[in-house]
Order: sequence, then C-alpha cells, then structure tokens
Amino acid sequence: QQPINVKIGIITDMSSLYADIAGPGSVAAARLAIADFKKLHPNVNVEILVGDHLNKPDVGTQLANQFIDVDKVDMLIDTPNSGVALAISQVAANKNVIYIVSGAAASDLTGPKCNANTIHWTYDTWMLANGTGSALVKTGGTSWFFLTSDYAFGHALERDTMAVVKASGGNVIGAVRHPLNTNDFSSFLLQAQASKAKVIGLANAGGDTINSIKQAAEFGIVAGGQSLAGLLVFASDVNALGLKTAQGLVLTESWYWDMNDANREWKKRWDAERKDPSKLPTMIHAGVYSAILHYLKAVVAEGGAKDGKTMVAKMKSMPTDDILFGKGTIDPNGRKRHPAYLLEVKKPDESKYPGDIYKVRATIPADQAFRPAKDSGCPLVN
Amino acid sequence: MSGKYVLETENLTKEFAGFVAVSDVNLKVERGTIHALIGPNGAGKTTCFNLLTKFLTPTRGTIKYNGQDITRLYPADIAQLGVVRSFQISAVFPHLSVLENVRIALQKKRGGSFDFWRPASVLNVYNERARSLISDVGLSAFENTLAVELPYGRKRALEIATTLALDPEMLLLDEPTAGMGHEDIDRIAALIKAVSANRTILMVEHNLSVVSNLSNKITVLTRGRVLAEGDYKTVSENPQVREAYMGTGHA
Amino acid sequence: MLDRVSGALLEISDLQAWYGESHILHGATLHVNEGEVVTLLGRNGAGKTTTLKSIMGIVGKRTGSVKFEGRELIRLSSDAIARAGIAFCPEERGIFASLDVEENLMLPPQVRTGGLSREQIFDLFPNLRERLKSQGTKLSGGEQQMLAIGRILRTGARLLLLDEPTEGLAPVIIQQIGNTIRKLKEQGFTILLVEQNFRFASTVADRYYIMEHGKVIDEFANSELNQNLEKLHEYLGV
Amino acid sequence: MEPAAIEQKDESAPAIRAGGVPVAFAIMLALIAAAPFVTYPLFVMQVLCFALFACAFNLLIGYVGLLSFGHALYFGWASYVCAHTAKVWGLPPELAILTGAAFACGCGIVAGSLAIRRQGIYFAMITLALAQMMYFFALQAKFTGGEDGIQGVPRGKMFGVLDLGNELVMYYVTAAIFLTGFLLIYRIIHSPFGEVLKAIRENEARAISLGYKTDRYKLMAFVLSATLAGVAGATKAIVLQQASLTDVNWPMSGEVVLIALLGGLGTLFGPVLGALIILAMQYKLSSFGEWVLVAQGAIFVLCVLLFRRGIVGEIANFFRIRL
Amino acid sequence: MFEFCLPAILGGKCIPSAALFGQLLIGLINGSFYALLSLGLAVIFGMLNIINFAHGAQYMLGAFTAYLLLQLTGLGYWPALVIAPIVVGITGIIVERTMLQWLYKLDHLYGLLLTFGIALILEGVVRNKYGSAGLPYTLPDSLRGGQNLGFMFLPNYRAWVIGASLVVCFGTWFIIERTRLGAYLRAATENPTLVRAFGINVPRMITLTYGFGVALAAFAGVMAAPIYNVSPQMGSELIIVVFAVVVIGGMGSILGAIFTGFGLGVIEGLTKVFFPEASNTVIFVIMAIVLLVRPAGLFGRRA
Ligand SMILES: Nc1ncnc2c1ncn2[C@@H]1O[C@H](COP(=O)(O)OP(=O)(O)OP(=O)(O)O)[C@@H](O)[C@H]1O
Ligand SMILES: Nc1ncnc2c1ncn2[C@@H]1O[C@H](COP(=O)(O)OP(=O)(O)OP(=O)(O)O)[C@@H](O)[C@H]1O
Ligand SMILES: [Mg+2]
Ligand SMILES: [Mg+2]
Repeated sequence: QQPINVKIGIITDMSSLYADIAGPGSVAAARLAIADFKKLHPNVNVEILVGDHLNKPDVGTQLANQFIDVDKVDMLIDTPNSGVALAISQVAANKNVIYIVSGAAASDLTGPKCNANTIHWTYDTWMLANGTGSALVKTGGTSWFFLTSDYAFGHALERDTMAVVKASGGNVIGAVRHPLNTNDFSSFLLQAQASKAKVIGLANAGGDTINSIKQAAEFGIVAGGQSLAGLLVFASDVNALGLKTAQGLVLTESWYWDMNDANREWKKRWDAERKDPSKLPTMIHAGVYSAILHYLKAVVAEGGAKDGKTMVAKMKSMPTDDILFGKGTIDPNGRKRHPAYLLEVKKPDESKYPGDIYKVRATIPADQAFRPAKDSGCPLVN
Repeated sequence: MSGKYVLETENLTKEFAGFVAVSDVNLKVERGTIHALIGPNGAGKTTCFNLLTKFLTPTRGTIKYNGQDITRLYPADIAQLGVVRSFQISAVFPHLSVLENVRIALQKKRGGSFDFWRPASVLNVYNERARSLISDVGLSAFENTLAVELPYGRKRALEIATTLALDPEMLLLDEPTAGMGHEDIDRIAALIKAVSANRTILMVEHNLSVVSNLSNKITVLTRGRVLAEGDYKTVSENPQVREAYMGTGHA
Repeated sequence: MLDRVSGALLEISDLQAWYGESHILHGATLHVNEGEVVTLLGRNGAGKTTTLKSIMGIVGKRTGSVKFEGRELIRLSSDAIARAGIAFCPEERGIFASLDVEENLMLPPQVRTGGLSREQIFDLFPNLRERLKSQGTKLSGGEQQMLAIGRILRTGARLLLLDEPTEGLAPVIIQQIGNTIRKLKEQGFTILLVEQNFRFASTVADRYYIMEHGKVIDEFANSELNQNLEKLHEYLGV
Repeated sequence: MEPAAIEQKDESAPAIRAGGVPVAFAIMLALIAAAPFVTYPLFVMQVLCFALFACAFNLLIGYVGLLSFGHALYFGWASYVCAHTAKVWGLPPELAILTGAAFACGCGIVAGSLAIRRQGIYFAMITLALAQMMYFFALQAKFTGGEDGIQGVPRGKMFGVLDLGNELVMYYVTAAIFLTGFLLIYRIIHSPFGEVLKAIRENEARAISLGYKTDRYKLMAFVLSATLAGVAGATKAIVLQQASLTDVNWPMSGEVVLIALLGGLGTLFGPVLGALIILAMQYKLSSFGEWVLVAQGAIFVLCVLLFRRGIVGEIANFFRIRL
Repeated sequence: MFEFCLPAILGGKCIPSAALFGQLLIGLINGSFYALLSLGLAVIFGMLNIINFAHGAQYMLGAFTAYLLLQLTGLGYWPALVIAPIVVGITGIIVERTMLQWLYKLDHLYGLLLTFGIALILEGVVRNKYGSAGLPYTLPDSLRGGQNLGFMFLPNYRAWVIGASLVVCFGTWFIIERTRLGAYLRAATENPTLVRAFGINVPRMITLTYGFGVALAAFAGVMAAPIYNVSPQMGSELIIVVFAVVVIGGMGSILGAIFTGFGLGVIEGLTKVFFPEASNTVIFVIMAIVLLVRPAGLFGRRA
C-alpha cells in the first residue's frame, strides 16, 4: 500500500479559559484517534501540530495561516472560542483547507457564516437551547425566566431557547440581561425569584454560569421550588460548583463518559494519554476523536489528503460511525448530526466515584437534536 | 503703556477653610520700580504671589494689570501678558541644557508651538538671542551643560535668564536669595538690579540687606494685612514693623 | 577645652560620605563635648548638612568613625542611631502634612528618659499650644521651625543636631530661636548647629568649625572670635 | 514630577554620541524590505502593526512621561470601525483606515481631556478605567459581533489600484504605513512642539509659568498617540481581515506596555524590537502555551528589576548613543 | 404595596418598594467586597505609593488557599479566614522584601509595572496547576440558610459578609487615623528617611504594611470563596472596577475607599435593576463625572 502522509493542525486554547474543556485533552483525543486508525491502516502516517490561540482571534488567524502556508497542514481542528473559530473558518475557506470545529458553540458556523470548508462537529448553541428547553417544558417547566449574558452569544442562546419554549407550549415571563463576567448575581437572582417562573434559564457561560448557580443555591432558589436550566454547562463547570451546589441542574450534552461501556473504556485510554487524573473528558474531546477518525477515513477513500472542499464533500457523502457517537451524518451546511442527551446533575450521595456526576434524563434523537439544515440560513443549503 | 501703576489689587483676599491668609490687600506697584514684599513667616507673602500669578484663585477682590482686570485669567494667560514669576525653590528644566532651557522660553514668541510636523531646527533662529541672555547672567561657559548639573546659585541665574527671555514687563521673584551664600547673594542682587531697567519687579525677600539695597518701595504684610508701606527708611523706623518683623537687632 | 578630644560626647574622625557616585565629604574630623553648642560654618555646598546627615546615617554611603558616648555608630542604621540618643532637626524642617500639630509633636518615640514633657515644650514655645489641632504644614514658617525643634526635645536625646534653624525666618523669629537654644543649653542639652547666618550663630555658639570642600579646615572658640574675623571674612565672605 | 523613563545620569559617563539613529534606521529599513523573502510575511505585518502601536504608546510614556494603561481602546476601536466600514459600508481600505484612525482620534480627545487632569499612576488608572468602559460598549454593541468579532473584512484595492489581496502588496503597504507613522513620531519628538513636551515632562509648573498651557500640549500629545495607535489597529484589521474583542480588552493595554518596556521606554527603536520579540514569543510558546502568562509576567518583573532601560535602551547606553 | 418608579425620562421602570429595599441591601453587600479590596489598595498606595496591580491576584490566592486548606488539611472556612490571609500576607512580605523595596526611589510607574507582572505570574501559575474552570468551595454549615426580612430573603452568609467587612474596614481606619502606629505610617509615607531618623524601623514597618494590605485582599478572597467562582481569573476581573473605586474615593484615602466602596456597590446594585445593560459601565461613568468635578476624587486629600 502507498504510504499516505497527513498533517493535522490543532488550534486550541492550551493555557486559559477553555484549556480544560478542550486544550491538552483535545490533543490527547487526537492521538487516540490516530493510534486507533493506524491499527487498521498502518500506511497512514499522521503528524500533529498544536497551536495555542490564547483566545485571541488574531493569534488564531495567524496560526491558521502559518499552519497552512508554512507547515502545509491538511486539516485544522478543535478551537474552543467562537470568535477564533469564526475567524479561522474564514481563513480555511480562503485557502481551501478543511476545518472541523469541535470546541466552539456558535451555531452561525453552520448558519449565515457557513462555508464549504467547515464542519461543525460536536454541539452548538441551537442544540443546547433546544435540548434543554423542549425537554424541560415537557416535564412541567412551563414558565421561564432568563438570565442572559449581555452580548451576542447570550442573546443567541436566549433567542433560540425562547423559541423552543414557546414552540413546546411553555411561556416566557421575563428576562434580565447581565454584563459578561459579573461577579454578583444576587440582584438578578432576586428579580428571577420575584418572577415566580418555574424555570430559570441561564443563557450564559463559564464563570457567569457558575456564579449564578452558586448564588442561586445561597438564596434558596432551588429549595424554593424553581429549577435552574444551564444552557451551556460543561462537566468542568459542575466540577467547579461541586455536586452539593449543582445538584438538580439540568443541561444538554452530546456525549458523557459514563453513559456506556464503550465510553468508559475510551475514558481509561484518554486518562492514560492525558496524564492528569483531575480532568474529565468532555464532549469536545470526544468530538475531536470522532472527527479525526472520520476525516482519516475520507482521506483513505480519496487515496490521500486532498484540498479542503474535496475532503469536506467526501466526508459529507460518507455516513459517520464511531464508538463514541454511534452512527450519524453530516448536513449540507456542515452540521454533524448525532443524538444529544438531557442530563441532570446527581446529588452528592448518588455519586459513587469521581466523575460520576450526571443521570441521563432523556435522549434526543439525532434528527431532532440539531437545527434542520433548511432553517439554518446557510447559503450552501438551497 | 500708561498709568502710574502696573499692578493694582483691590481688597485681595484669600481664605483657606476658614483661615484668612491674605486679607483686603490693596497693593499698588509703580511702573519701573523694584517693589519688595516683606513680613514675618506666614504673613501671606507667598500666598499673595500665588494669587497674583493665578496659581491660587482669590476668594475676593480684583487684580488689575495695566488697568485690565486679570482676576479671572489662567496662569498661562498671565504669563502671556508679560507677568512672569520665579519660584521659591529653583525651577529649571533639569535634563535640558542651559541653551535649551532658555530657548523654551524664547520659543514662546512663536505662538502656539503646536506644529509637531516641523523640524526642531526651526528653533535655531533663537540661538543667538539665547546666547546673549546666557552671557548676561554669566553662564556662557555652561551653555551645553544640563541644568541639573549646575550648582545652586547658577541654577537661579539660569532661571532668571529663562524668565528674561520672555521679555516680561513685570517680574515676580519669590525669595530669590533664599538658601544662598553671601557671594551668590551679591551676584543675584546685582543681577536683579541690572534687569530692573525698563521693568517692574515685585519680590519677596527676607534678607534685609538685599531689600534695603534694591527696593524703591516696601510693603510689609502681617497676618495677611498690609502693616506699613514706604521706602526702607520709613518702614524700618515704623515701631510696629520692628516689633512684628525686624525684632530688636536691626536699626 | 579645645584640646579635650578624648571623652567627648561626639567624636568624628575621617568621615567620608557619598551621594550615589558623588563623593561629598572627604574626611571631616570634629568633636562635640557634653553641654556645648558647636556651630559648623561654611559656604553653600561645603558639606555641612551632609555632615549632620552622615552622623544620622542618612547618606548613601559613609566611612570613617562616628563615636557617640564612646560607641561606634558608623555601621548602624539611622533608626538605631536615633535610638542611641541623637536627634536631628533637618534643614527643610520635615513637618508632616498628614499629621496635625499634636501628632507631629508626639511622633518621635522616646529613646531615653529625661526628655522634656509636653508642658515644658509648650512653655518653651507657647504658640504651639494654641494650634494643636491644625494641620502641621499650615503653621507659619516660624511655628513650623518651633514644632520641628520641639518634637525632638521629647525624645530624651541629649545631642541635638540642628540644620539651619533660621533659614527663611523673619528676624524677630530668629531672635526667639536664639533664646530657645540658650535655654536648651541651660537645661543640659548638647547642640551641634549648622548655620549660614553667622550673625545669629555668634549669639549662641561656644565653638565654631569651618568647613570647605567636605573637610573641616579651621576651628576656634567664641572667645577667640575677634582675632578670627579676618579669616572668617576670607572663608565665608562675611 | 520625575519623568518616567529618565534615569539619573551619572556624572562620569562620557557624552552621548550622535549617529545612532540613522544607522539603526538603515538597518531597520533593510530588514523590513528583505523580511517577506526570508520569513512569513503575515507575521511580519502583524509585528509592524504592533510596532506602530507600541511606538505611539511610547510617544506618551517616553516623551511626555504619561503612562497610559488604556491604549487598547484606540487600537481596538479603530480596528472595529475600520473593519465595519470596509466590510459593511464597503469603503476602500485607505478610507476605512482613515475612518478608524479618526474614530480613535475622537476617543483620544474625550479620554485625554479627562485623563490629563491627573498625572502619574492616577493618569494610568483613569486611562485604564475609561478603556475598560469602552470595552464593555464594544462587547454589547451590535456591530462588533460581541465575542465573535468581525470576520471576513475585505482587503480591497488601495487607492483603487493596489490589490491588497496580493500578500506582497499588502506587505509593502503595511510597511509604508508603519514607516510613515514611525517617521511622523520622530518628527513630533524633534519638533518645536516636542521641545515643549520635553519641558513639560521636566518641570510642568515652570512651563506653565512661562506661559505654556501645558494641558493643551499634553492633550495634543495624547491625541496624536491615540490616533497613531488607531492607525495601527485599523491597519491590522485590514491585514488580518478581522477585528476582535481581545484588541480592546485591558490585557492588550498591558501587552503594549510590555512591548515598549522590553524594548526600551523613551527610545525610538525599542518598541519595534519589543514588538518583534513579544510576538515571536507568542508563537514560539504557542506549542507549550501554558506558560505564556507566566513568561510575560516574568519579563515584566525582570525588566523592572534588572533592565529598566529595556533592550534598546541598554544597547544605546552601552555605546553611549541615542537610539 | 408601594411601587418605586423612575421618572419617565429615565425609562419609568417600576419595582415594588419591598424589592427596592432588597436591592439596596444586596448592593451594600456587594459594596462590602469593593470596600475591602479598595481598602487594601488604599493602604498600600497610601503607605508605599505603589499601585498594587497584584491585588486581584492576591485576592484570588486567598480564595485558593482556602480551597487548598480544605483539600489538603481538611480545615474549613473559619480557620481559613484566619490562616489564608496570614499565608498570603507572608507571600506579600516576601514579594516586598525581594522586589518592591528596590523600587521606592524610582518613579511610581515601575511599582505598577512590577506588580502587574507579578499578577500575571500568579494567575498563570494557578491556572497551570488548577485549570481555569474553577474549584468548588461551599458555604460553611454554620452560615447556611437565611432570614426572612419580609421584603427579602437575606442569606445568613450575606449578613455575615457585611458585618465582617464593616468591622475590618473601620478597624483599619481606626488604626491608621487614630493611633500612634497610624501616625508613624502616615508620616513615613511623606518622609520615610526622617521618620527613620527619629528611631523608627521604617523598612520593617513598610514591609508589614504591604503584608497587611495583601492580607486584606486575601481575606476578601476567603470571604468570596463560598459565593463566587473560585477561579484564577476571579481577581483580574474585579480589580479594574476596584481601581475605579479607589480613583473615585481619592487615592490613598482610607475613608474614601470605604465609603466609595459601599456607595458604589449600592449604585451598581440599583443599576442592575433599572438599567441592567449599564451595570458594568456605571462605575466608570461615575468616575468620569467625579474626575470632571473633583480631580482628586471625593475624599482625596491632596491634588
Ligand atoms: N493651602 C493652604 N491651606 C491652608 N492654609 C494655608 C495654605 N497655604 C498657606 N496657608 C497659610 O497661609 C498663611 C500664609 O502663608 P504664606 O505661605 O503666604 O506665608 P509667607 O508669608 O510666604 O511665609 P514664609 O515667609 O514663611 O514663606 C500661613 O499661615 C499658612 O499656614
Ligand atoms: N541628595 C544629593 N545628591 C547628590 N548630591 C548632593 C545631594 N545633596 C547634596 N549634594 C551635594 O553635596 C554637596 C554638599 O551639600 P550639603 O547640603 O552638605 O551642603 P551645605 O554645606 O549644607 O550647603 P547649604 O548651605 O547650601 O545647605 C553639594 O555640592 C551638593 O550639591
Ligand atoms: Mg513664602
Ligand atoms: Mg545645608
């Protein structure tokens, strides 16, 4: 067999805000994918380059350009931080290289800002909003109040979730917009409490989400009968809260390590690769693994790494299948489709071992989990 | 350029949080004279100076310069009108050379000097005038020395050269001889005398021999008020002045 | 008395001092006996202030010997020197703006017993008593000088270093300061005084040292003043 | 009123020799001309943008003695405005850059007139706070795209003829903008206006008493610095075809201080060298990126404790030349 | 039930007056964090003339120390409240002895730059070790629950926060403005050489003052740990707002820092109700206005 050489550039956040949910864990996941693929196709040699975008779009752009022009990578992947991902997506389109986003959430990547070189793999804001929103309304959370981070991302999350809530028959009582990186949420929480809504939707992320949940516990909001819905919560956030504080929180993810034996098995190997027992694999890591496998399959099918548009077209034409996400497809707008899961944070006494944090409350089938391509506003969909 | 008095104040008053430092001072400075302001410590001399140059705003009263009310002007405006002060502590631009120090003042004539697009060499036209001023105060040998390296007395001389570069009509000097040795005092006194031609000088000074040698007229302040006024002889014979200021040692 | 070097309260020999790179004192040697008022005279920049500061240990670097009551001070830090029993009243007075008069007065800690009490200080400087609560720097120049001298009298230090206590003061106040110094001497304080104002110095001093270029170049007692007027004129331009 | 970057001059040192500037400038010019053939042009373009930014910043700290801790405001906002006008309004690149710079100039006038009321660290903190306020506006404003930023800014044709889509053309246009800014700063420093600035830095009260309205001079310097920072930011938007939140946030203000400090405050070439080193470091460190923050912090600490003159400053001092 | 309404020109938004009381109280509590942090800054600035840019990082260290104490030694909130400030204060003392002390003779800007560098290092190291998502720290059991005040539910922890910070703030004020030690400190700010020449060991005093200021930051950090996210960036997000507080209050003024801290907390809290979009800019707007009217700040002593 002809040897096939492939170069993959991982552009991620190694050092700051998203280093836990992507970063070194993504690199570990990529290594696993390559190792697994090599077992079946020993003729494929894959080299990995890692770049830290420092959460700066200009650094990300610069890295992408250098990876493409100087290091001649065939594919770019990962990139938590929507701003950076959108910027790199442009570069990938201009230079005709394939770019697979696992880390960023912006549904615009497969919406108005989609292009024929980008695939959005793991999750997006629409999925998060839809999963949590519709499931909660169905289980009785009919009236909603939103705590929304006051910038584009928060607005989008709020807008999408409101639409879902209304479509599922619930009603929205009100919303309050808080600035990004707010320390004290008590003022907003009092307003949410006064609204008497059954569900308080947290259309924010990271530290803001953690702070609002922590303080909601303090003000006895959950104890008072209202429930919290995290619209973008990662396992690392739950970790930061501790189960005592986070228990009962409902959220959506497309992958959870403790859901089945295959995942658990994979986590063991990931742990060995990651070499940091305090970290848990996230859906982003799983996405990187799964995306690279699928990409390499396409490479072999094409007989070598080709230009971006060709590779993306090839990948779209092949059904996806791997141990972590099961069978799936890729929509014309670049949206990878697989099931999503509505999860609930366990009570401290329900948790048996470290990392045992979620109960699966519902599975959202792949066809419902993501935005229908025709509604995406992506010019690639006619 | 008319009128007997260059500078006049009317009921000039300055209060600091209830404490009256200068109170109803009516000062008239005659054109072409050296006028000295003396008085015990805390009498309000420096405060008075600061009021005249607008480094402080009067609580009450007016200041007239050449008949024009200048009470509401800003410090830089006063300088523009030709009233320039020296400081009690020496005020030079320490890391500029002697020549540059003087040139900064000469450059003022160009107007705004906001022309950041022009080369600094346009300032060379001032070099000649600057050198002549520098030699007037006896600093020719130090033209390219940084001001910070000058000994104290020469710094004062440089300061006076800089001040003269503005060609001020009126000079305000705050304790020009403070902290100087005898020789320097004599040199500065001579310098003041020399520059007083065609100018009016108002100075604060504790050194009575300087005051008696130089000044045409003396105003004595105590507790913010004018205690006495007149030439040295009149003032020094005033028993109130002797009690409040001179003590028994001076005749 | 002039020759009594050993056993003096303060003995300085070959004192050298630097500010950064500049070498200012080039081996000053002098002594002060118990109960004396000694005055350092000299032109601007002769190194008088620097001598006092070197005694207190507040110059960049110094070498030589400074013995106080027989104890070597040259290696000590300035706080230790102060605690050894020397008090310093600086040229620029050093009244603290953020402290009121009373706080200024009470600031220096007592280093020995036997300092003046508050009441004694007020008796010496009646002006201070009236203005206890005003901000220190709002006093007039003369009052500030009184405050600066007053506050070191509380500490119990027996040797006072006064740097130009008359600078910038009205003649009438200068007389007052002169009276004070004489009173302090009566009370047993020893004083090392730096002065430009020779006229004033002559009213209080027992002995003079003349400094030039960082060295002591001459010395005479007040009683020999008249014989030395010529020299003085030459040294100081008086 | 001790000037920020001026060291106590030791008396024994020999006098400063002339001639350093032309030589250094020639070297810089040669390097800039040759760079695209030996290294990655996009990287050099970014360095040039940051170098101009740092030079503009240095104009304030190095020559007026004012430390602005909020220069990201002008850099970042100009970049937004330029990106927006080029992308949405369809302005040609030269006009887009001008609009961005004009906006920075306007911000400079407003922020400057507030900040110059105080000096030293007060000034630093006020500029920082004002910049942070504008950061929040950028975050919330619709047109900036919040955390996503603006992408896909067209490079377009400069003056209708120079196709900036061509990497090399873009490179030389960027280099020309940088050099123009650099020379302008040189001229500002050595102009009658610059002489007054020096005087103000040395002794402001005295300058006032000579009749100079020092606040106006300081404001003017501030606005010039802000405008040039704006030119740098706007050019960067065209070069990288994007504008983003990081450029207006306060770590960017810190970074420009770092660049100037490392290179040498108050030196002409220091900020340029500083920009090159810091940016190179960001990419070199990017593969083991966890230490970027620590490394930057350590450089700050080392510079302040050991190399207060910065690299160029130390070189200049060693050879007794001005750079 | 009464309603409190804004004038129409400001949007005319209404809230029940009971809710308004709640919001005022909440603002006061939030203000107590500002007060504690700006107090430490003011002490350090007032005494050392250094803008301690590392203050936010030291606040974060306080919270992390509390976390570590719990993880490694099982010591809970109350011991942490004492131990963490001491530990972090000691690190502050080390920083002062090894670095800051060399800068006093230089322009103040160098102090700002050095502490900025230290802040980056501290944040970077903690981030490398513990990641950036944050670490759990829960309320101490003794302070769980809350009081129903009628107009609002006041968590016990908040009541404790406000009480404790009032005590610490005014205790500090008393020491500095009303005691002999305070007089030494104030005098040493103006003229350390002279104060030293009076026999006071000024360098040691300055070192301890810096340690104390840093300890105040760490104390605020421990106070924050149970209710705010304990993450490496928790301090850098807060510190700029605290800078604005200090500028508004008048730099170096202890009372200014305290009153402005509490006052701005209230104003910010109210803004969160009536104009939530502006709640992060309101402090900067106030700062701009104050600077226009009083360049030295509300309580600034010297211009
Ligand atoms: N900013 C101020 N606030 C309050 N009082 C002040 C202020 N400035 C000066 N004073 C007071 O005003 C009075 C006059 O002070 P001023 O400095 O004018 O005295 P002076 O005549 O120049 O004395 P000297 O001869 O000592 O220089 C003093 O009692 C002083 O305490
Ligand atoms: N901090 C300093 N740094 C460098 N040089 C200094 C410093 N202080 C004083 N000098 C220099 O040291 C020399 C001696 O100064 P000193 O103050 O001891 O003189 P002095 O005899 O007290 O004079 P004066 O009568 O003016 O007070 C002078 O040349 C002076 O310029
Ligand atoms: Mg005076
Ligand atoms: Mg002296």
